[in-house]
Amino acid sequence: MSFPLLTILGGVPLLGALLLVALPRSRAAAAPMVALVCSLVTLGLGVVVAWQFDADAGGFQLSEEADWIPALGAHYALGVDGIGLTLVLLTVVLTPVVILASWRDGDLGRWSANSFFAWVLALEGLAIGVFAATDVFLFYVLFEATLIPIYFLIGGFGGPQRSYAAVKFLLYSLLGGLLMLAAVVGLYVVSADAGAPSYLLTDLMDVPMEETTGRLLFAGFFVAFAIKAPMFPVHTWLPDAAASATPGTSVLLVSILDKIGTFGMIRFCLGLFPEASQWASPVVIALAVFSVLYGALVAIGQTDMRRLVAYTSVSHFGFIVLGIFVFTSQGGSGSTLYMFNHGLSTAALFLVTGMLIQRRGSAQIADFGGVQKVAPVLAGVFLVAGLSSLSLPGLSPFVSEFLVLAGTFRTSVLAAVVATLGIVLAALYILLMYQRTMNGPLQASAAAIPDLGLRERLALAPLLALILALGFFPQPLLDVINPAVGATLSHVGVAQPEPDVDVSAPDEEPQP
Amino acid sequence: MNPGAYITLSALLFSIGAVGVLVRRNAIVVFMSVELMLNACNLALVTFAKQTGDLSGQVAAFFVMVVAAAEVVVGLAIIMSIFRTRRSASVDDASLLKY
Amino acid sequence: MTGEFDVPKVEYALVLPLLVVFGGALVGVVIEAFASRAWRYTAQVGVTVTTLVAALVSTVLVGVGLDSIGGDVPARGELVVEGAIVVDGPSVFLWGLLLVLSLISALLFAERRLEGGLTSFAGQAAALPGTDAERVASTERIEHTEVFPLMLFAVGGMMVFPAAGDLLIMFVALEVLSLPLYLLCGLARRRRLLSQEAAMKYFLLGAFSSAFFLYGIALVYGYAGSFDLTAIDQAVSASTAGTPLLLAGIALIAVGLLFKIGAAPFHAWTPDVYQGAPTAVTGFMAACTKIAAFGALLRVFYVGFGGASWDWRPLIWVVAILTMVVGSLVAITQSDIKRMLAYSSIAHAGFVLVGFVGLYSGNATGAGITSLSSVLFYLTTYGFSTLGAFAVVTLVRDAGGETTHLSRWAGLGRSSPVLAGAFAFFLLAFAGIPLTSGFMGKWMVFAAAWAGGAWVLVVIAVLTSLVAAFFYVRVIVVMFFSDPGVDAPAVAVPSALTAAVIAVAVAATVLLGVVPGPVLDLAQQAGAFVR
Amino acid sequence: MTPLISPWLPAEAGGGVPVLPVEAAGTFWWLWLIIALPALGATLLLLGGRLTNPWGHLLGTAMSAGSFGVALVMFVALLGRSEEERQVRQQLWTWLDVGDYTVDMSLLFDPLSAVFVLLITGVGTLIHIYSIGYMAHDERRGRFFAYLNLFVVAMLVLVLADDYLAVFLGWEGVGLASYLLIGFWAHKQSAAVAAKKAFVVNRVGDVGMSLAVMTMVATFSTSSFVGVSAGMPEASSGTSTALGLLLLLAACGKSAQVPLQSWLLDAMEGPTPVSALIHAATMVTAGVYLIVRSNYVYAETPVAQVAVMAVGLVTLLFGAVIGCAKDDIKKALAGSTMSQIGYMTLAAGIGPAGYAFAIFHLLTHGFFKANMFLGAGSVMHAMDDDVDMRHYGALSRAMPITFLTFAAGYLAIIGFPGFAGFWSKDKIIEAAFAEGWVFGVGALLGAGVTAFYMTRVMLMTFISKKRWRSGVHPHESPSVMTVPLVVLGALSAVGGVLLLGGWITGWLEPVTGPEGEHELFVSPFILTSLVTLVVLAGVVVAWLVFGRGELAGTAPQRVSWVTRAARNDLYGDAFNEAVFMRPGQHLVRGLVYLDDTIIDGVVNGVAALVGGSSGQVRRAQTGFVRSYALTMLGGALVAVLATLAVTLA
Repeated sequence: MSFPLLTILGGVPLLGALLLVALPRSRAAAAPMVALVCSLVTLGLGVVVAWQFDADAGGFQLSEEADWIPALGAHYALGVDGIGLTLVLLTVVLTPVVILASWRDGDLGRWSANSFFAWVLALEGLAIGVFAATDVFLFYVLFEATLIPIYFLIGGFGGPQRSYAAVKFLLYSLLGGLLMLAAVVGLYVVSADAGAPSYLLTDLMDVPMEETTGRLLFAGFFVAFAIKAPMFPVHTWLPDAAASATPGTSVLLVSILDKIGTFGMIRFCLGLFPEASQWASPVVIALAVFSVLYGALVAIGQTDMRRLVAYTSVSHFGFIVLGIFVFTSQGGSGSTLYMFNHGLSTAALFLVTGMLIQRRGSAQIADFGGVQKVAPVLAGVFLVAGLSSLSLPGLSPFVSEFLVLAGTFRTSVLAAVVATLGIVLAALYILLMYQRTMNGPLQASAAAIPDLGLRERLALAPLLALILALGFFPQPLLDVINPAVGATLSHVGVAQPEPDVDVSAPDEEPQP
Repeated sequence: MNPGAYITLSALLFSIGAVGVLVRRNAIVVFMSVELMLNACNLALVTFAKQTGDLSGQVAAFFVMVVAAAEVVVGLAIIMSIFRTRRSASVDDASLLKY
Repeated sequence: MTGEFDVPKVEYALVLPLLVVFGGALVGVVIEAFASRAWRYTAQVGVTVTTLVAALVSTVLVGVGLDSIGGDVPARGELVVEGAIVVDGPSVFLWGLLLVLSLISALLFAERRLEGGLTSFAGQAAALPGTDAERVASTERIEHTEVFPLMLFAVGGMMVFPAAGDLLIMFVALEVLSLPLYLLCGLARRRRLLSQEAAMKYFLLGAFSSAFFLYGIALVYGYAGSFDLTAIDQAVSASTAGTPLLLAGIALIAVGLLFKIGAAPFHAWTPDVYQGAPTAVTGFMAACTKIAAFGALLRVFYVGFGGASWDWRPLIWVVAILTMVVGSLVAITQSDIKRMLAYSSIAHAGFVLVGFVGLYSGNATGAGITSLSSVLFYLTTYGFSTLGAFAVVTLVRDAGGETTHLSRWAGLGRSSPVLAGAFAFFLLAFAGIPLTSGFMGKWMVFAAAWAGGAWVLVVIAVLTSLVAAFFYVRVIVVMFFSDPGVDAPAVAVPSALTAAVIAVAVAATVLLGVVPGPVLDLAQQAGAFVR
Repeated sequence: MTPLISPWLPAEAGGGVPVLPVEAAGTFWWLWLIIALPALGATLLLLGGRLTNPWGHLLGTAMSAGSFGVALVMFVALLGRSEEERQVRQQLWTWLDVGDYTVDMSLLFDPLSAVFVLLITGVGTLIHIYSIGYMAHDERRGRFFAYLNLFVVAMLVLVLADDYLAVFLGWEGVGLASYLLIGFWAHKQSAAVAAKKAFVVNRVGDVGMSLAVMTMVATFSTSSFVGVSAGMPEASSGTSTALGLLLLLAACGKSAQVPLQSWLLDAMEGPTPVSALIHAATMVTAGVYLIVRSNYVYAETPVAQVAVMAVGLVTLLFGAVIGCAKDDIKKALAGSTMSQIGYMTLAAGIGPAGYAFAIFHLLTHGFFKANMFLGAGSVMHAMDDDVDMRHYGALSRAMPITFLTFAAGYLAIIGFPGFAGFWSKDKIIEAAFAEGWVFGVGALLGAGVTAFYMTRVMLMTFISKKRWRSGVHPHESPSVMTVPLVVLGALSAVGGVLLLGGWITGWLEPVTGPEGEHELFVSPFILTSLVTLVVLAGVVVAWLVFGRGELAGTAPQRVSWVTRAARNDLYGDAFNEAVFMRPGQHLVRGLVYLDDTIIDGVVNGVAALVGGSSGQVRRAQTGFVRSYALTMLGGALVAVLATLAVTLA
């Protein structure tokens, strides 16, 4: 086995979490710094991983594999393809940002700051593991294990409704998780019937499966991922969670953890059940399109900023799921890129609204007004974050959203047309919120709001820089994503639709 | 001969015992009903042993008797202690633990 | 009759663990009779621990020396004592498990620090609550050290129960394990009334169920003409259709066994008894009785009635569903921790039944799990977590002893994070969250059930796990997310005994959750039952 | 005889001009600099924040002027090339490459984009200069110039991109800049609302643009001008028509054409230089650019062409009517803008015969309308930011330069012979008549109405008796503001030279194809005379109504329904509100209710149900041992009977 880079990548934050637990409470003031350093080291390792990754080679790279529970066919197997790498990078980029932005959030909770940051780091480590797991059993274990940190982060450090929100989140996730457990168990049976049981993705992809069995198992996986993502109609945990959690927690939840849902759809639903995925795609596409419009419309009607942002995510996840299930290279790559971009833009939006809310002590949109006059930088960041959420060209989400829509258009014109209406609604929900909070006459209650401090600017700057940079130069990431998506699609076995008119650009000679 | 009658009797005794457990309030009587059920079993065992000519059924009856005796010891001890505390042998009085 | 006398063949080496345990129990009785009061506690604890350790060692030796006899699923072991006892892989595994858990329970029994230097058992069970006699017993520091030999007898019964090769021995073992437990239930130092009530309920219902069990035995005997499981198996397999005699017998035997494992609708005693009994005893019962009863259930139904599985599977299906649903559902609204754990144990019984009913004997290559190994593994995980959870319950106390009302546990996560963390961890294990043993256990039984064709049952089990998760989570919320009340209970500092119990339980829960391989291998190697 | 509306002529389909660029080299290597300079300005100014206030305006102006300089050099270089080599493409980097779809970030400098670049940077620079004076007292002047530069960048991307997706980047970029600038004084609620409205309505148009690009991707696997223009002839007629209509929808949003016109009037909340640059001269003409650029699409779809013409015709009348009733000088001009762009759209819809004139009118309109907006700004500056023309009057004396330059613009827009607008509008009307009676008469009528309302503005502002509010002391603006006015006034007067020798049509031929012949029922001279007569009539009527006698200081309330409708923007907002907003709000409210009560309610309901049944089931645990025994006995009985029944049945 080669150097276990991925294990170390996931292990560093977990060790950091242990370190923080061991840190005496009297030294709690040092906790954020310890956490930040740890997450930055992880970021550095993440860069090394990206650097080691060969975009042209395709397949799983940096693989590690060891038997874990032979009787179950479970392995400790890690490896990243382009899709996994993208999400690993998202995780390692966002965690330092969250730590920096949540510098004092740990003090507000029920427990010491140590535990807040320990949970954050634990979550990072587990999330990396989830995205790098190439064994279904390992994936499932880590998938479920991520619930615990986030549960305590919501329940321990959130707003007044936190207990309710935490329990709702957990039970909702467990519902999905347990259904998936049933499907994972079923996979074992399928695999054991075919010979020696194995949970390795590569082994499972080749296991023959009856049609009905495949569809049943697909349903188990899909429901879990749909809840995680979240899609209509199993989304209602998200607004409650987002409204009760601290901004940093919301970022971890929506930007990273929820991606497991859509990541899982590509990796497992498409990867393990190609036939069932095709079979289910009309329904899934319909649901996804409905999610897009529904999330956006309900977002427009929200009065609480955090709930609003949560509903926008429902809409965005609709796009992501849509792109996955149209089985075109544009759709698939667009969705994967969308996961990354949505992570950035929603993170920025959650953090900046969080900073705003913390300054005023209220999340109600009506309690603000004219803030841009007293806090122009905050307003500017808010605007950019918002614009990225409404997929303004030039900001990173646009590229992915367009690719998803273009990919959809090739297989389902109707779905694409309806989903495209979402961009008008996106403009409405973002700009209405911006107008009511930032513009208009300055409200007396908002007059004392200070502008962003240095730490907050430092936390947000990398996000905005990435959003802007990837808006114009998404290709490096796409180069990583394309081969993995291509491999997945060819596994599903759907041919890319040919263009009606073949236009070979005169300067492009066909490759011999 | 037809063992049916014995088996029927045994079933009848068993049922009487079971009903006794349900309808009687006094713990001692309830316990006696249980003993009646055990004896019904004994009757069945012996009958079957006789029918198949296998001795082990009859041996089993002795085992059951011994076990029943042991049960009596333990049972009476428990019932006695609860009777002393509550001044009542009614099983319905001991109903603090519920729901 | 030639008058020749066949000396029954007794393989002493193979039944050594049983002999050690019963011998130890007898020694305990002798000590109780002759040793002075000052030394009794020390002597009893010493004898008990020594006995259990010795039995464990001999079990290991027996296990290592088992001969393989082959078969579809390789089985190891043999029938001993003229077929009365079966020393095979599953038996030895269960013995080992029972002995380890009993050893841990013994430590809980021996805990004296929490009650100011006395055990948590009544000083004088015969003394009336609230009378002078009780006060005298208390001031004179009188203890019922009989609990130790009682416990050893119960352990002995539990060991024989799943290893019995014949129904009569099984019945005797059932009584040997039950009678001491009836007594132990009534011996609580605090809340005597509840304790006595628990003992009485347990006793009456236990005797009642024994009667069913026995009548079932009688009917099966009538059908097969033998108590011997092997003979019964032959009789059952030989006939093409079940007869009323056999079917009624099977049903009644099932009732008796399902009563012991606390399956609905024969579970009614469980919450009351678990709540009223001394917590150490509750832990012991919850862990060990259930294991022994499941062992017996497996043996009777797999070995004896395996040929009639199509007749009894529907029954077990329904019972499994009912058990999971009732256990999970009713636990939601419980406000007493012990009672809640009792209902949780009912739900767990249901999950084990799911694995049991799969009747899966492995795939063609023999590489995967079987129903038997999955149930054995589940029982292992469940035993440790349960003991650990009850051990934690003994530590949360106020002036009146243990405070088991849920509302009093509010804010425990802040005042004693380690203890609350451990408890939360056990709860997560019960809920089946990955990286805990509970998850692995659930996975195994579900896999066995699905492989056996019972995927519908798996889906139902999964949904009831969600309901079950709700009340575990609720306790975590109370402990961690609520503010402590004004009269928050103190968490007593335990002696090394209870601390060790909790530590071992946590360690087992982690290890079985992360690296279940070794234990799973043991369960796998147990192979099939020897017929 | 020309038909009422020319029939859709499939036979005429085809004839689109493929885009065949050559690689940029030599001078053209510096093409990127045109965009880079203002981009640098915008970046520095945005990042610098308040630090840039002392010198921000200078930097911004310099960057814009530098860009104009580079553009001029490029233009000259392009002039020096042969017609076949006048399409120059500079590849910058690959934006995205997924599967069979690749989008390059590259620039296409051809005759069409060249004139646009000159217009944008040229007029843009003038307006930058003007703004130095206009915004002198604003504490956020640095920010204003940042936004202006940002706008210039986006607009340049829009016209220089060689791929529809990249056009879309500029397309939404100008939308953003427009949003920021309309809402520049966001502390005013009306400005904030207007900005949002502009963006959202534009987004509706953007849906069309998005779908158009998707259609291209699906049809051609590319969205570059080169690829699409090459593939169009082979595309099915359905695809062509869909593309044409979708692009038209996009154009309607950006160019404030009916039915997406409602935002433009509100957009006048922005500072006046913004109105001049964005909402008169450049951004709002992007729709016309898009249609002309996509000539190869419309060449395949007569249906869409007719739709374009219809939109143009309706809008030109719509805007003109609105312009007649507005007392707010900027809104009157905005209505006029709408109307003039209607002319351009009409011309663009005509096809090769009209493209060049659409662009020609676009350019002259850029001059004279920017001129008039800036003039209006100058007036407002003098009148303490009062925009109500009923408070003006007799300003010609007080502000002679403003008056004279404004007058040049006025003469140009009404089509006074010799002035820029005369040439361009006349050509459009001519082409419209060739296309069909309805279009010709409509365009002619529009010219008359234009003359009416512009004369009205002229009279109310500069000529009639003064109706100033107390404390207002009008004065001429500083030279930093008047110099741009003079330049633009001059261009308004002489802009027509572009037509000299048919230069503009020849120049655009590589893009739009040859002008093509059209038949007229009368000689062009007679038609021109007719137009002039109609214009004269408009002027006279206006004079009769507003030139004599007193004007009320406030708008009279007892007016005809026509006037009332025009004052209410012909009920465009009311329509939107009734058809989209209200139902939309109800829908949103309904969905929120649904989400809270039903969707989430089901979840909570299930939880409550489970909890409730738990409470019920636990009642079975009565605490009485005999009831437990009963349960057991019952269970045992059922077990026995069921086993027997199942097996023996």
